[in-house]
Amino acid sequence: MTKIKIKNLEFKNPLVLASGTFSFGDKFISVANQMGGIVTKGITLKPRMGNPSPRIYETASGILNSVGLENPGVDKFCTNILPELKSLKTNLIVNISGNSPQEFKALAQRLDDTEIDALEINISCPNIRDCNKMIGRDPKQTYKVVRAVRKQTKKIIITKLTANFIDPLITAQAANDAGTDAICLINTLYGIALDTKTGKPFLGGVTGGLSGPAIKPFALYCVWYVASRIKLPIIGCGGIVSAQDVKEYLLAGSKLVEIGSANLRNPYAGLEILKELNRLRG
Amino acid sequence: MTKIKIKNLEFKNPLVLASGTFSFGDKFISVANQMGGIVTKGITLKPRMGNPSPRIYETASGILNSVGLENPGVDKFCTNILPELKSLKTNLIVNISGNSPQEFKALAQRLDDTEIDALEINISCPNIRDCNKMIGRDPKQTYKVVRAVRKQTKKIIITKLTANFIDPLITAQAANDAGTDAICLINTLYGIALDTKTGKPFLGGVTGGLSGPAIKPFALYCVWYVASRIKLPIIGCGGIVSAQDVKEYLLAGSKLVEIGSANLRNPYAGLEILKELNRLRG
Amino acid sequence: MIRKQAVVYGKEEIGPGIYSMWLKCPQIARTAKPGQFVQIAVNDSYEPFLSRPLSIADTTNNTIRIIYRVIGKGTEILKAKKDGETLLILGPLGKAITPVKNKNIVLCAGGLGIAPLLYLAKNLKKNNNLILFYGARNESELILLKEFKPLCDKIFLSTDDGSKGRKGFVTDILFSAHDILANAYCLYIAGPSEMIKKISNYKFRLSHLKLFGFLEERMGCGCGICFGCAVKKRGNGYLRVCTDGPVFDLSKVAL
Amino acid sequence: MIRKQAVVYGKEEIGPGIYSMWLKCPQIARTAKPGQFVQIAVNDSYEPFLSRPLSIADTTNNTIRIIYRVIGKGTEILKAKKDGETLLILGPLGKAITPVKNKNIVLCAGGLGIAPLLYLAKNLKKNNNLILFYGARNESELILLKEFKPLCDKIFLSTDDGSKGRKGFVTDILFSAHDILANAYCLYIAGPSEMIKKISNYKFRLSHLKLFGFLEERMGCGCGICFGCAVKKRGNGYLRVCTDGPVFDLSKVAL
Ligand SMILES: Cc1cc2nc3c(=O)[nH]c(=O)nc-3n(C[C@H](O)[C@H](O)[C@H](O)COP(=O)(O)OP(=O)(O)OC[C@H]3O[C@@H](n4cnc5c(N)ncnc54)[C@H](O)[C@@H]3O)c2cc1C
Ligand SMILES: Cc1cc2nc3c(=O)[nH]c(=O)nc-3n(C[C@H](O)[C@H](O)[C@H](O)COP(=O)(O)OP(=O)(O)OC[C@H]3O[C@@H](n4cnc5c(N)ncnc54)[C@H](O)[C@@H]3O)c2cc1C
Ligand SMILES: Cc1cc2nc3c(=O)[nH]c(=O)nc-3n(C[C@H](O)[C@H](O)[C@H](O)COP(=O)(O)O)c2cc1C
Ligand SMILES: Cc1cc2nc3c(=O)[nH]c(=O)nc-3n(C[C@H](O)[C@H](O)[C@H](O)COP(=O)(O)O)c2cc1C
Ligand code: FES
Ligand code: FES
Repeated sequence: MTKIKIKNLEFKNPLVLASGTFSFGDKFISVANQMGGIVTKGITLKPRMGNPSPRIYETASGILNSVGLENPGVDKFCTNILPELKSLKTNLIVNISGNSPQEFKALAQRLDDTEIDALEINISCPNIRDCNKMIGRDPKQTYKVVRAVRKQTKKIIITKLTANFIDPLITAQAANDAGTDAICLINTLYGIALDTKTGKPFLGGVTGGLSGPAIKPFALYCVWYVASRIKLPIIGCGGIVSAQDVKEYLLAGSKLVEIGSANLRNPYAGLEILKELNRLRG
Repeated sequence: MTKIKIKNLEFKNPLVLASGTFSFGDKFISVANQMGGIVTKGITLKPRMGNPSPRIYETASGILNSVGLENPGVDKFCTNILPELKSLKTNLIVNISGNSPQEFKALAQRLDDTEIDALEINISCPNIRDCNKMIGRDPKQTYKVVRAVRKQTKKIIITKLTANFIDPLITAQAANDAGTDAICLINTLYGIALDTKTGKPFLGGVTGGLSGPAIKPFALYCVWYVASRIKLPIIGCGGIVSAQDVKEYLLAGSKLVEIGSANLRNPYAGLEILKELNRLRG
Repeated sequence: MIRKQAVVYGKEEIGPGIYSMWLKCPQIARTAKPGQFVQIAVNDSYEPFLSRPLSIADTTNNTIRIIYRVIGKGTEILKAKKDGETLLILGPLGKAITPVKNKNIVLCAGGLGIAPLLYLAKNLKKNNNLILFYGARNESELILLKEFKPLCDKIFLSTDDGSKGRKGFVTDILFSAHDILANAYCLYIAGPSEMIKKISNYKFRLSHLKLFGFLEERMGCGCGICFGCAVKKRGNGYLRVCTDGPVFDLSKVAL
Repeated sequence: MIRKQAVVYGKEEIGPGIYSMWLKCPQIARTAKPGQFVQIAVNDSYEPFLSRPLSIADTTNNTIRIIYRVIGKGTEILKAKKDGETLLILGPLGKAITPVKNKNIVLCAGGLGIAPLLYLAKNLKKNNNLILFYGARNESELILLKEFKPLCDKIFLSTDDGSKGRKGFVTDILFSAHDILANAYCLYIAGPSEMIKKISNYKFRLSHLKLFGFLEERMGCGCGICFGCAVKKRGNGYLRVCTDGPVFDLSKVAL
């Protein structure tokens, strides 16, 4: 295998475990250690309780989740969780979420002198109250957020984009202009499920994010479409469950891939996909 | 059942067969006759051959198609096909596709003195050469097209919107301002499949449109999101395969629904869903 | 915790639409404890996508037993499994119940809640006195009675239709058994969430009585990595059913 | 055309990973003609979503026979079907082959292409003379030979590995049989698209010889409503494999 790098950060293989689907990297460490990298659950400035139950709803070849960024906040993350992650033998990428450039700046600042390997700017979480306020749907806001983080840190920055109701090429360009080192495409799609018995939304968070094999053809399209139009390392994400899927994403132009929902079905999915990928490559 | 109407056009039930998935209404007539309506395959001003094979690729709980609007053109449609449809006992909705307001205007003109019941303006087909030229991704173009058709015809106008890379509420508003009588949400999502053996796109048309149960949670979200923000009859579409799905769409705020891919799996799907819907309603 | 291919055997229908089966999987069987569960990937395809959580209803040295009601896609597929076929299972999952000694312990089951209580009862039997309150829709759904007979000092039954035991809900017979509860050390409750909630919110006026509930919630991973299975803490925040539970001290959660 | 639940029976593995099964479905069996196919919904769930096209390889009064190679999700599920289980099938689909009389007819099969030719051969046998050219990967994949013996005047075989018949491709033995072709009225070709293409583009220098190919294409509906199964016309535009074919006069299509 040729070396995979984003700037000076090397990945031992193209597989990264996606945010929100592998805790903070503190569980199944033997799996995490063999991956190219692991992205933590989204961290916010203040602690967040997350949404009420139910948070998971199964759909055709996919899942809706409305976890809602449950996390202890950046301070507790740094003091309680990060020390546990010291022994991780893989790239540790911290996924950060906020409502404004200021919040993102503060998050980056707090994490700057920790030993993490990269930041993933999450401006694409669909589990926010007003879907129209998603930063990743606004190229100007996207620019501002990435710029604020870029000014604050020398760490690798990955900007995680949405393809909900916005052309991701436009926000990719904004993130590029603001100095991101890579982009991740895509976060979950908007989704909802209604309970036909009660007439009400099924999920505690009302709407949710759609992920899993169901979204793969669309997510792959986004990667293929953006990759052919912009020079920026892309981390493909969406519906990967097999080594074949990984190969498709690499063909589409992504440098790395993130594996999300597959971990929910099977926490060893990353390992199994890696083994199969190595086998296919002979 | 209470009467379902769009303006003065009555539908005997909320089920409509979606464009491109039931030929021109000339096949399985006994099925079509029991539906609330049937939408023809997309018609263009000039004949179109469509895309090379393969045109269909199966994905997880869904399909990608790159049929590419194969049709004989509006003239042949009017002279050769329409006469055959005279005896249809359901609402006949003609799906029209074009590249400019002028083309749509000409299509509407040509169809204006035929006995069809409604026009569905398709500005959302993903099978066009440059995905960024899709009219339905531009609210101004959307306005112009709908306006052009509105000026030309007194027939019911349904505008079929996309949720690819655009907030469909914005285009719904544009279509509303231009005088559409209803909107249909959603057309297929962008998608691609790559052949890992050859490294090339699998579909003859390179990219395709993603449909089927896989997209239902997203399509339902679009209906729910737009329905709560605009007063305009909505026809929900995307991944409907069961009466439960229909109920969810009606709960989300759609007045009618269109059944698409389900017809490919089973040309009697519309009938079976209708029976089940009647049973559930007791 | 481990993920292994397990071989199905001894599948039988033990009630209407209710199945029991054994899964041969020594590594999981040997470490399993009462209160724990497994996640079962019902098929190799990705539809349904998620694994299904099912309680460990019993174990032998090499095998675990599961008991399930067929309600949807996943359990339909399980029902179709034949002896000798395999299933991928992840487990044991969740916290083990801490064993106690020389106590009077009350078990209260509604419907399929009886399944996890079987394994618990077998475990507690040796060193404690057990009393079971058990309700189901009707007589045919009162499963596992023969197995509970030798384990319990007393068994009180109820059915919704009165076909066996007292007519009504199991909560009716439980709440009217004040003397038994007054002498009990704790109460293990498993069944529909409405039932657990009702008992949790009931004013027993017995401050010593500990209430433990087997909670169910829609799960993503079943193993603590997705934060999908939230149950509200008393006070603020959430606990995870899959790693903080599924058995909870009900004074700690807000149902 | 009709869509009905058909009962599976007589399933057997007739080659490595190649299965034959009968589907009891009188309405379809009675109207089926050579050249036609059925669409099979392999399961009730929606994954895989589409029905699978399979040729009608034979019929009796009440049943149709299908022969398939296990290659993916759909055929894996078919392989797991047991006698007595049911499948929803739509058919008969496609155009029937027009029967002829008193002709020398050559059949040319590659691999599983032999399946639809069986039904055709049985039909043409009475009134015509049949000669079969048949190639497969190796001897064990040369299926149905016993059934073809009584139907054909001559059978020429080839295998890729030479384990039976001539070593090489079936096109090699076909193209070297100029005398047979010179006396033949037409050639029916079924097999991999590359093979059909090769034969279609071959300069036979026999202007009288009609070539008919059994074409396969990815299908959506199988019944003419989705325009998914395009094959290029000679000249401009497309034909539909499912309603204009699947058997085409190869002078009409551009492969
Ligand atoms: C810790 C735990 C232990 C359980 N133990 C048992 C047991 O021993 N016996 C038994 O019969 N059932 C048990 N259940 C419930 C069991 O998980 C569901 O009945 C089963 O998943 C239904 O799957 P399905 O595909 O047939 O139903 P579907 O309705 O098709 O399932 C759709 C989705 O909802 C989930 N789901 C459905 N019902 C429940 C439920 N009650 N709780 C949580 N998720 C649900 C499924 O896992 C799946 O993700 C337990 C649940 C939990 C959380
Ligand atoms: C008119 C017609 C007649 C056929 N007759 C036979 C037959 O008698 N015996 C036989 O073994 N096969 C036959 N085939 C091919 C057969 O349809 C495929 O082998 C089968 O659909 C594979 O399904 P799968 O789910 O196992 O494979 P997968 O690869 O998982 O299928 C994925 C998708 O591709 C389609 N597909 C895969 N291979 C083909 C193919 N060669 N042609 C068209 N679509 C394909 C499937 O239908 C499905 O939609 C025929 C195809 C056509 C079009
Ligand atoms: C349960 C769950 C929680 C998630 N939480 C986050 C999160 O905190 N931050 C984030 O950027 N993405 C989050 N995601 C999105 C995933 O990282 C990933 O982008 C998405 O699920 C698509 O990939 P997949 O189809 O492989 O799951 C979450 C996804 C799931 C299923
Ligand atoms: C094979 C195929 C062809 C289609 N052709 C058209 C078309 O000509 N015009 C159009 O507006 N939509 C077309 N569509 C989109 C459908 O009408 C429908 O909007 C979409 O498939 C989503 O619904 P579904 O998930 O129920 O299929 C086509 C869809 C498919 C699968
Ligand atoms: S189900 Fe994933 S954390 Fe509990
Ligand atoms: S497969 Fe749908 S038209 Fe042929």
